[in-house]
Amino acid sequence: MADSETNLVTINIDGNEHSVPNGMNLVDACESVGVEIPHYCYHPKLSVAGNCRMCLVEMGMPMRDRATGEPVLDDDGVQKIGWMPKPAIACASKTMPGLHLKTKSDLTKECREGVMEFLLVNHPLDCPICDQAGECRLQEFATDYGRGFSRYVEEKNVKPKRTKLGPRVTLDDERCILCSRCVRFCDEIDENPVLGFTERGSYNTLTCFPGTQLDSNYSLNTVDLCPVGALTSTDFRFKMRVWFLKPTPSICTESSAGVNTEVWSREGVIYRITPRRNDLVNDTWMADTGRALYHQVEAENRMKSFRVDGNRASIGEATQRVRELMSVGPVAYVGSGQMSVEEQWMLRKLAEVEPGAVHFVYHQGEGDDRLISKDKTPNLRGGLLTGLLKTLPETHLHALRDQLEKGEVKTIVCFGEDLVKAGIGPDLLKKANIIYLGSHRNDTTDIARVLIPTLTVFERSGSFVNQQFRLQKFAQCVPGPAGLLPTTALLARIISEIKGDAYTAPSNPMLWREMGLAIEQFAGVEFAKIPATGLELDSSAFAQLPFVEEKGWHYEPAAEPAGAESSAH
Amino acid sequence: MDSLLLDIVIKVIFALLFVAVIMSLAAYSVLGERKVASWIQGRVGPNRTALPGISAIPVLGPQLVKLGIWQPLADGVKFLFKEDPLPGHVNKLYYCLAPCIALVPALTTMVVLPVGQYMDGDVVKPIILANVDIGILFILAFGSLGVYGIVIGGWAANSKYPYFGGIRSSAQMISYELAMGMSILPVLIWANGPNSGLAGLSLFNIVESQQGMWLGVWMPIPAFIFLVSLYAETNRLPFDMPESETELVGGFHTEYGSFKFGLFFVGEYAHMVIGSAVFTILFLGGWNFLPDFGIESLHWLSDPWALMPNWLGGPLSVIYFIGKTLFFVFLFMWVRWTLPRFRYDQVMTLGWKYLVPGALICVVAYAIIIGLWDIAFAIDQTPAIVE
Amino acid sequence: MAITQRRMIYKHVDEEGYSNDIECYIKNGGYEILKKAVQAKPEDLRQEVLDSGLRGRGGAGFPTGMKWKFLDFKSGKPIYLVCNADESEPGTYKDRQLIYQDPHQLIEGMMISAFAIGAKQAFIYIRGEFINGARILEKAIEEARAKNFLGDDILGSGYSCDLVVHRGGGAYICGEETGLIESLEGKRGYPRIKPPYFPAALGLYMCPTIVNNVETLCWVRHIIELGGKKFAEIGVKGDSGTHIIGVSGLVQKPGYFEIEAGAHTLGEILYDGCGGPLPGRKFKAVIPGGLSMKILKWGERWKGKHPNSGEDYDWGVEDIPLDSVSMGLCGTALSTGGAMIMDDSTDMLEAMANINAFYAHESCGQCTPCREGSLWMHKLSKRMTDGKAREEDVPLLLDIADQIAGRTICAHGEAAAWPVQSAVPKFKDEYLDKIKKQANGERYNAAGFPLI
Amino acid sequence: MAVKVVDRSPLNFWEKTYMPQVLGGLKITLDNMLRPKVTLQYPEERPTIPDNYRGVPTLVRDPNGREKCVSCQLCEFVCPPKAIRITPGDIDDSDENAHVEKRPKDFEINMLRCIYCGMCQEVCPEEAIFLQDIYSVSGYSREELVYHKAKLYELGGTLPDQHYKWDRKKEAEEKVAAGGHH
Repeated sequence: MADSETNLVTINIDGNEHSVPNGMNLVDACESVGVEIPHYCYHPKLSVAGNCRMCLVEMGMPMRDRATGEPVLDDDGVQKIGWMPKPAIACASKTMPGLHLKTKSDLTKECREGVMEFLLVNHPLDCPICDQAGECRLQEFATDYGRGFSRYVEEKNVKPKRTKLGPRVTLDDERCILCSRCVRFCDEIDENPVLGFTERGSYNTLTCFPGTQLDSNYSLNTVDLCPVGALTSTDFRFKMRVWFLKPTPSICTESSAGVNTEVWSREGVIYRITPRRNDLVNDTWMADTGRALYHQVEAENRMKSFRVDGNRASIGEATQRVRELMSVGPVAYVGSGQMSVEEQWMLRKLAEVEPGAVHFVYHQGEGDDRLISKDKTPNLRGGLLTGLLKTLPETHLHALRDQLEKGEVKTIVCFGEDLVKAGIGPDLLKKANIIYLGSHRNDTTDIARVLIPTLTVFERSGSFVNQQFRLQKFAQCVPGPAGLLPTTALLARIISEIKGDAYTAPSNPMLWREMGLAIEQFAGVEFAKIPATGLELDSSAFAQLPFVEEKGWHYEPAAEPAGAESSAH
Repeated sequence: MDSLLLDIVIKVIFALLFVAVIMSLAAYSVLGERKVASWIQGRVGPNRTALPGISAIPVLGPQLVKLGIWQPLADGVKFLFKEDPLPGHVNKLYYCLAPCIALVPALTTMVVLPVGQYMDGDVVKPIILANVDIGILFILAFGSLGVYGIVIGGWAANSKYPYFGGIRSSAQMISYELAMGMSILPVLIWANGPNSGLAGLSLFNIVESQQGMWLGVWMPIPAFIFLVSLYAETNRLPFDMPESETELVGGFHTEYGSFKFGLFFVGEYAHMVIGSAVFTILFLGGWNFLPDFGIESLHWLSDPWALMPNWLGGPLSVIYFIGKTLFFVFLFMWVRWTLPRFRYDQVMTLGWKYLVPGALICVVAYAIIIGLWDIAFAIDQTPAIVE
Repeated sequence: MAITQRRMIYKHVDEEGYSNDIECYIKNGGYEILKKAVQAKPEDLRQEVLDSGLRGRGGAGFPTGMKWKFLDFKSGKPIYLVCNADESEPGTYKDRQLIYQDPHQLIEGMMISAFAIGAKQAFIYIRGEFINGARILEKAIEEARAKNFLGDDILGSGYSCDLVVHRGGGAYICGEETGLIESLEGKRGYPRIKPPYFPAALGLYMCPTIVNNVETLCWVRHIIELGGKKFAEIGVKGDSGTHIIGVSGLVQKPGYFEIEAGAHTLGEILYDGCGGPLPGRKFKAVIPGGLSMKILKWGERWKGKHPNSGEDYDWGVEDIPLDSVSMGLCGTALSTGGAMIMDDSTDMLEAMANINAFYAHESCGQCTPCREGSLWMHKLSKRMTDGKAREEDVPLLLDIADQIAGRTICAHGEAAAWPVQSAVPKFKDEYLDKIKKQANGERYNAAGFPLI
Repeated sequence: MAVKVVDRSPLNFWEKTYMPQVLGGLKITLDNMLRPKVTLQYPEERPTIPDNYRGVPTLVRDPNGREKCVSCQLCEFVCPPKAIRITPGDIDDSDENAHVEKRPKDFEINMLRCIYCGMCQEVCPEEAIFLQDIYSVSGYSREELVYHKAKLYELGGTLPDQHYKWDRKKEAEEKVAAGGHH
């Protein structure tokens, strides 16, 4: 791969010379220089099937005399181009020096019109009810490359509709254009070959093999792959037309894999989450479980108001109470891997103003060796980088429990962690004043003295550091509930309350300027300039730490996993 | 005493009857105005107001509704029951007084208005409340009081537009008062002329004097001047300077509402009715049926009422008179929806530069003509004064 | 004039007293060539085949020696030999006769070929419907294995190659070599895209593979027997050897004839060999080499200069010599030699509708043009035969065919398009006439009979 | 540019009096007054509304009583004043129209916002929304003037066209279910 990236070759597309990597797929190569070659079956992450025939173009190579190998020149002394007699599919071809392409010739146009017409003859007129409408390649290419009218007057084929392929995927066979992307995904990526075609010719029908169903945790990727509306997400089905939805780049918080996502919302309501391509993290894939995370925004146990001693309070009253409680006695902090790097940095600043030990909970669960890692928080490494943690935390807060039992801690400031679940019994917890900042209610919030509601990942912006020590930004997708502030602003307010100085809400770029100066690994990082694909940070300082993550897609653990060791606790 | 009392009672009843007739004529003129306006504009006009009970009568009821017969009733009731606002910034006394002043003169003038005739033996007598000798002067005097209502109303409202309306009104009315008064002089000369055999300014006499020929025919120019002045006096288009809603919102009555406005409104129409009646009397031979050209054998043509018994002749003469009057009321409306409003300077020009000199010339001319007439057909006869 | 047959491949076909067991074959000189061949060098054998100029007999007519030359010997992966016995082209039945009557000729040819290309495993992919053929072959293989003509250490040469029979599921597309390979691998019979999946490099199980027709593999035996150069002298330049012409359809005596390439014209075969048209009828059209070839119409003429002889020619349908070169000059191909004859009682619209029905049914459904186009053509021509045609359907049909040919992974696209592409211009008047008459409510062509 | 000379000849005597013009005017108004009236007695008599009139947008059913709207939300998208709001929903499998799969759970048109431009009708791929002949919209509250699905169907009624796209689809499905395709 490396040398193909450095080896540039010149190819000629429609008379223009372009420099592209050698051996690159022609569809990708053309796209990289801004020439669109329409395609259905081709997908950069899947094997080439070459069956849709949409990417037919005219190809030619400079002519050479067969016997002598000398270039054949035309009357003007220019090397003749030996055009192939038939159009060829671009997706099954690679770039090579001197390749000539015609993507706008009459023959190419005629081929595309022909293929579009064929694809449409048995495609139902379902656009008004089809969830794909608006992001449907068939619609797009029909307008861009189609003939504009149909000559088809026969009856259309009838195939099964509303087939439940699995718990999350619904299939409409009539809309299927048999590109086989989903089949190839299941075979090659998911390695769970359950999809296949039955019947023959135009009656081909996509089905699961007998006795199987499409129930893999990656099944919804087939929906993303489907260029038409044949495979639809049962969750998103008929919820909203996509042209109303606004995509916002975000990061999946399901695990430390840091899957790049797009969150699709309309008027402050999230309707679906799809993967965002990042070839260094998740390619174009995402787990189904991560797609359901947006339900937490509207969850029933969401906290929406500030509370002091169980009563509703204003933010001013709450911060005042926080100051009072923090001055009672020794303070302990329970940070979280759910916090963004910026929030962790603010926590560190708070811990400097009002000194106290910072504890983390190591959330470990099942990984699938793909895009779900064993660490169930998105930003544990952020805690290490910001200096909140010196070493990997434990799965339970034993140290804090011991301190509580000894009465060495009077106040706990907890950031979204359920302390009861983390191994501290409710009775013990009641000995301390608990200040809880979090988005949802749990057992700890019942005990807490001060409740400060925070925003979910969809409602705030910031950055996470994933298992590869890759710093990735997420943007605010929807506005949070009225009156709620980002955690960075809340912490700044508490700090100024304690210090007694004027409060200003910190911005992320501002915090990054501070962090860039204070933290070695962050030196030179500007928030606005963190690339969409993330920024790999220097992880050498933590190379020896036994992280629990195991090998997954695009991830190789640097040190031995700590799974066995830590689960002994 | 009994006969006096009886006389008084009869007069009171008669007066009430008069008021009722004039007022309902005024009210129905409003309806007439709306209907005529509609018809001229290709519309239908008010045809919705229904009176419970009567409107349920088959055929007739709906027909009446269609004619809008009940509309004035509804309007009146509405005026009565609407809230009567009294703006805080007005001069309250004059503000309240003005509408009364506007209406009262119109009603007062009817006292001297003969509306028909009846036979008292062989003597023809007018149907009139008060057959005073100076009837026409009385009418002129009282009629010109109407301007006070407008001026006071406009001034008392203490607001720009009514004030303008009032000022304009006073100027206009004074201007046309002159032409009006002078345009009548030939009539009076004629009526008291030697050949009429009558004397005095009684309106009855003026009517009687027109049995040979209606004066409008003899004297078209004074009749025209009188008519034009009448329009100006009643503030009707094309002389509605005091109201001119496009310029002055509503003119003098901008600040008025409810019943007070109603009074102004009815006053205007009462003026119109009275004015029409006066014109009929002065120039159109009153209740005289048709001119008899002074031929004795054709006298029945001018005065058929005298040949009939009183119970028939009297009412018929009244009805005929009202008919003529109503025609002029209609003319008012017809002209209103035909001619556009004059500019204010045009109003003044017309009044002072054409009508007043014209009227003066007429006075002189007719004085000479009638004088010459007298000399030519000198009839040595003492004019009889009808009591 | 009688037809001069030159029976080489079919030497023992229909021979009195010849049976398909190994004893009979050996008695007639069988497996002698194999014995000779395993002593030779494989490169020499391949050169012989290349020299012979043998064209593949599966229909496409690609030179066999060339195909073998392309084989990737350097990859280190095992090489496979596959015999394509999926003879499902309508009108073609030459291989069946070979398998049924002379299976050992095939086995001998295959073993020589396998030795020549160094294959350690050979397959016979036989059409699912040929149940008896599969049994005969299996029996023959057992017999040959018992005599060590295949299996381990063949005839003591140290060369081992096993041969198995694989029965197909009965799909036309599995006669396409990459479709066949997929099917042989146990998958759905989808032809593969070329590039990159040339069987000579990435064939069966992604290993170098040679797929040859039954007849072609039989010819290898004869080429080795005769020597490549000598073999090349048989027939005409560019098409050596003999051809089996299998005539079916509306002639008096349908049957097959093995003739030297170019030795006879089509007319000679039809009139002299098959006895001419049925009484009172006239020939109308012929599809010369299996259903997928372009149709020829009686009354057409072709003129030009023949590349072999250098002479001018002026041929009607009867005058075309039966060799690949001449057929190519007439815009069609000899292909498998299964000629289908239609006479004036045939309703050409029905015939075309029937052809379209076949291809619509047999399309694998992988590539869009063939999948949708073949069914569209089927539905359209079905509607035309139902009397609901419009005049614009005729050019539409041609246009659909034009949109298919040359734009698919395998040759099925061409196969489906060519009959229409050739028939529509040639019989357009007949189609339009029928459409018009049907629109007027007349019954068209009482002599014709419905085919679908 | 051609100069047009306007005739400004002095007025003669009669013209100066304006009387002929005044009398002419009176004649015109009198003629008008006597002409037959064409006024429509509005609430009882209604004008004939032309077919292409753009009144209140309504939803229609097909002659079989099926809701034509499939909640594709194109009208919501195209509506310039954003007066339309659709809540999409699916059709239960037990419904006889289950083959249509989708219909609006609610369909709101805010008549206070609607500008009667007719773009919803133009954009509708299912011919389900029509601006019909209703032109007098009134109500006592804002909420009342947000028309919901039931009201819109009540106003819209049935569209008697012969567009049985979905019925034909259902027939084809049933045919295939009964006989298979090949």
